[in-house]
Amino acid sequence: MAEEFFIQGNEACAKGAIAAGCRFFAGYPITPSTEIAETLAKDLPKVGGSFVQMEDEIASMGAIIGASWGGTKAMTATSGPGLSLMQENIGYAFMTETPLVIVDVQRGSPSTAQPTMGAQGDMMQARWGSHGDYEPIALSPSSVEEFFYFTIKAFNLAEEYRVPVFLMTDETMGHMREKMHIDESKINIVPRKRPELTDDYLPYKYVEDGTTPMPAFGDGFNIHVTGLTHDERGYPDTNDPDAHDRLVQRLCNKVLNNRDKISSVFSQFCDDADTIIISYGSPTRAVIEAVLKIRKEGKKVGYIKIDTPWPFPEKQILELTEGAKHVIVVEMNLGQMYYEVDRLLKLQTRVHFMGKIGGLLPTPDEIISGIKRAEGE
Amino acid sequence: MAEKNSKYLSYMREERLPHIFCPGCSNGSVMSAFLEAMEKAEMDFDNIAMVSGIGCSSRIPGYIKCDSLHTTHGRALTFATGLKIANKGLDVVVFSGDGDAASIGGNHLIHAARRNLDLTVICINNNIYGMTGGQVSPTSPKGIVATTAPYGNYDTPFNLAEVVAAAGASYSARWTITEMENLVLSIKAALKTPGFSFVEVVSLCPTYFGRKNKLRTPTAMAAVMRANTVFKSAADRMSEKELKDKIVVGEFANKHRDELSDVLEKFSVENSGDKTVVNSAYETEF
Amino acid sequence: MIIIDEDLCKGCHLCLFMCYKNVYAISSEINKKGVQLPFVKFEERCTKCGTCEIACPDQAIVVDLPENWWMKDDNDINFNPNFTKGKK
Amino acid sequence: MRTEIRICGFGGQGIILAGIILGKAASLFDGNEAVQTQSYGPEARGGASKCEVVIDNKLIEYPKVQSLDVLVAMSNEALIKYIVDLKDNGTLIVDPGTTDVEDVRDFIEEHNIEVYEAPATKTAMEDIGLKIVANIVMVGVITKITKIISKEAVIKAVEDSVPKGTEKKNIQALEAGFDLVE
Repeated sequence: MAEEFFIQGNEACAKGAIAAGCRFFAGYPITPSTEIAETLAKDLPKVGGSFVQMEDEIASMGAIIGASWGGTKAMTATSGPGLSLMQENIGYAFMTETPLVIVDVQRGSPSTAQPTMGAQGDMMQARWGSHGDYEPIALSPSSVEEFFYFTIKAFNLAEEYRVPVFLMTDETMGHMREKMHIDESKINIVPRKRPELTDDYLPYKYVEDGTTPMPAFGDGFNIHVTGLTHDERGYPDTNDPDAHDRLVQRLCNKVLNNRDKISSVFSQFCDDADTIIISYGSPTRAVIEAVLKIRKEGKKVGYIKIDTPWPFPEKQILELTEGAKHVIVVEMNLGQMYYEVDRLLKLQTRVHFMGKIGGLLPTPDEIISGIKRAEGE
Repeated sequence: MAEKNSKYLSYMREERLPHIFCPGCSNGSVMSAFLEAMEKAEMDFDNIAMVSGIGCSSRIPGYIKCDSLHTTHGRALTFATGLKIANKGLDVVVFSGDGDAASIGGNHLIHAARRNLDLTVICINNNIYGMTGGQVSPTSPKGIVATTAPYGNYDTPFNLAEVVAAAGASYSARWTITEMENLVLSIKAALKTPGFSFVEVVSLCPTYFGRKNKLRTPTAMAAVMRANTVFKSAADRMSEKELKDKIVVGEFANKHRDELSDVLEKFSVENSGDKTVVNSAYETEF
Repeated sequence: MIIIDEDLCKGCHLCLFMCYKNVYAISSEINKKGVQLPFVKFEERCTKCGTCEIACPDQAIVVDLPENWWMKDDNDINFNPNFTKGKK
Repeated sequence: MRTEIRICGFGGQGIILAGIILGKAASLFDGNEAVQTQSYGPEARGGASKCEVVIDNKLIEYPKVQSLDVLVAMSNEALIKYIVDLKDNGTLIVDPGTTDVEDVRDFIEEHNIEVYEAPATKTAMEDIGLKIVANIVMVGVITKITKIISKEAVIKAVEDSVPKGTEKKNIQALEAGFDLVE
């Protein structure tokens, strides 16, 4: 069955969450993400789920971790300042391998800055925001329809790898309304794997690909979940250097070893392109318009849209940019993913940066002049 | 003929004993009192889930053989909120310390009490930060010496049980560990209360509180505590001057109020019928 | 019958303090852990109230068969102010 | 053909809903593509607020306005603030009851703007008896003048977007809008 809607990105996200099986949402109002909470407050009870407005973002994050261990898929939505508050508990979720989804509808930053304007200033906060070593997964949609499908994908990845997954979007995408076409046959839901209770059951068993099935509280596993360095039984083991090394390496490797499977990009016209533009999220819309326009002038320009900023799609970008002379990174900040691209490509290609802050999308004309400037240098 | 081992050990992860608590630390006593109260309240032990934050007292769930969530500092109540709402059938018990519940988690404490979700919170108030080595806590009495109050504590302490009662909890009580019988009965009452129930246990930290404050042994500390304990009914007739340095014990709230998970369930039933979401993460069809 | 588990006892002597009937005494010897263990000196005085069993922070004490009123199944909660005075 | 429309006015006039109706009509009921964006925050209430709709018969990449084809102004402050983006030979629709075109006469002449005056607020108050449906009257006016969405589509979109039980009054307002201009 297929359905069409004319809705906001934030509403699409809420619909995606429900389609993915999210049955618990805890949040705190913050512009520009609030519509997600509002929609879910209305829709979750209709599917038997629960919505709670918590006292702050710290509490929201705690509540969804608790709900996830309670056996439901859980989500929260926030913006930059709220994400900063959540960071301690996000680290806890990585350490305890708790699947959940965090939606960050980015706004002008730092601090309170521009609540009603778009930006992409939290990309590194999603990557490194909590303390210590961990490997996050982040998705970045660039249309309302993609926002819906990426929300489902975020839940699926969270369950598959037992990690928190970020949905990094921004005000432009969150508040924009456009046509969304939903084809139910395209929706694929990954359920949580149920562990088997055996005599030698180990909740944090060391396995090669890193993910062990997750039990729910109340199912008789008597599991101890702790943010301390823990052994395979889940008991704290804080003084053994090897135990810590083994644990944290496994937590990172379960994402890194599957990096090529998790990460994805969308690209066009890259085969013959002299110049390739790399972007993610809403600026991609301007990039595509600019590329289509400039190609009519006969210039060989292609683009890569990063769907998963984290883990960074190194292999795909290396392959696609092989023949390009210039790579331009377009984003709505003063350089975040640019450094990641530059690190990857600096030995083979000239990497240029085109950032725009202030809250407005870069325009296709600005990007075209950026391309000309880069090629002229 | 008695069993050689304490009956409490059968509820505990024996392979982890002896626990890390210092000699004379009341955490172990409160753990036993909880288990005793749980037996008395005829709770289903398999159905109990424990949540704790950070601190000495928050290590307790790690020693009890049930599902336990050892979370971040001060946030135990937020995790417990999510857990209880996600699976209403669980009996969620939160162990917390005074720094955890009153300082970093103070906001969560009053809001959890306001929401009146069916949680049982046992707050072990030793008036000091034990795990970090003896700093003042928001419940440290005025004048005591701590590593961060070398000239004596100049702050006025929180009256936790009263704060929680005022915030709207269904049940709130305070006892000291010298009131073992009353403590057990009170925890039992808390477990049976539908709604947010809070039991503050004023307890001993001989290592960091006692040694700094010229109470060198656990028994000396306990003796001072017992001498300073005043029943609430008696305290109500005493002047503020007489109550100086006294520990008022008793029940501060015991009332019936709407409970949050019931309300949420009502919404859900009204809007969706009998759809259950317990363990829904394992389903593929909704 | 009172049993003290010597492996679990850390020697805080709260059992001496909590016992209403002064059943316990402290041993003069120090064990391998460096703990002066308590021992049951006047078992005949014991009323089997079980307070020491609960109060022991290290779950090291076992008292058989609880007999005191408050240990019995009694759903009426009636806090007893007399406990605060200490029955010595 | 890409058409960019901006509706602006005073907070509370229902500017955003008007934009949503246009977008819905074009995308869901006419089978075209549409993207609607809006100004958020303090200015959405009490200040000059705006709502933009881009309509095209093919996929819309850039979602924001680049060169405005149609500006609909329902308050004078908004008219002065937002007219600057209107392209040469563009269309301006104003509510004469709430705006004064003389204030932007220079711009209109310089850029050869086609001006339509549609007293939406007056019509809403006098014909329908409800001031709040002025936005729907304006939707009717926009439909009639610009012809980028079909009448059938806009009627369906209004029925789909307004609160339950108010459909009849709103359709009346829409019809009044159709009749307001030639």
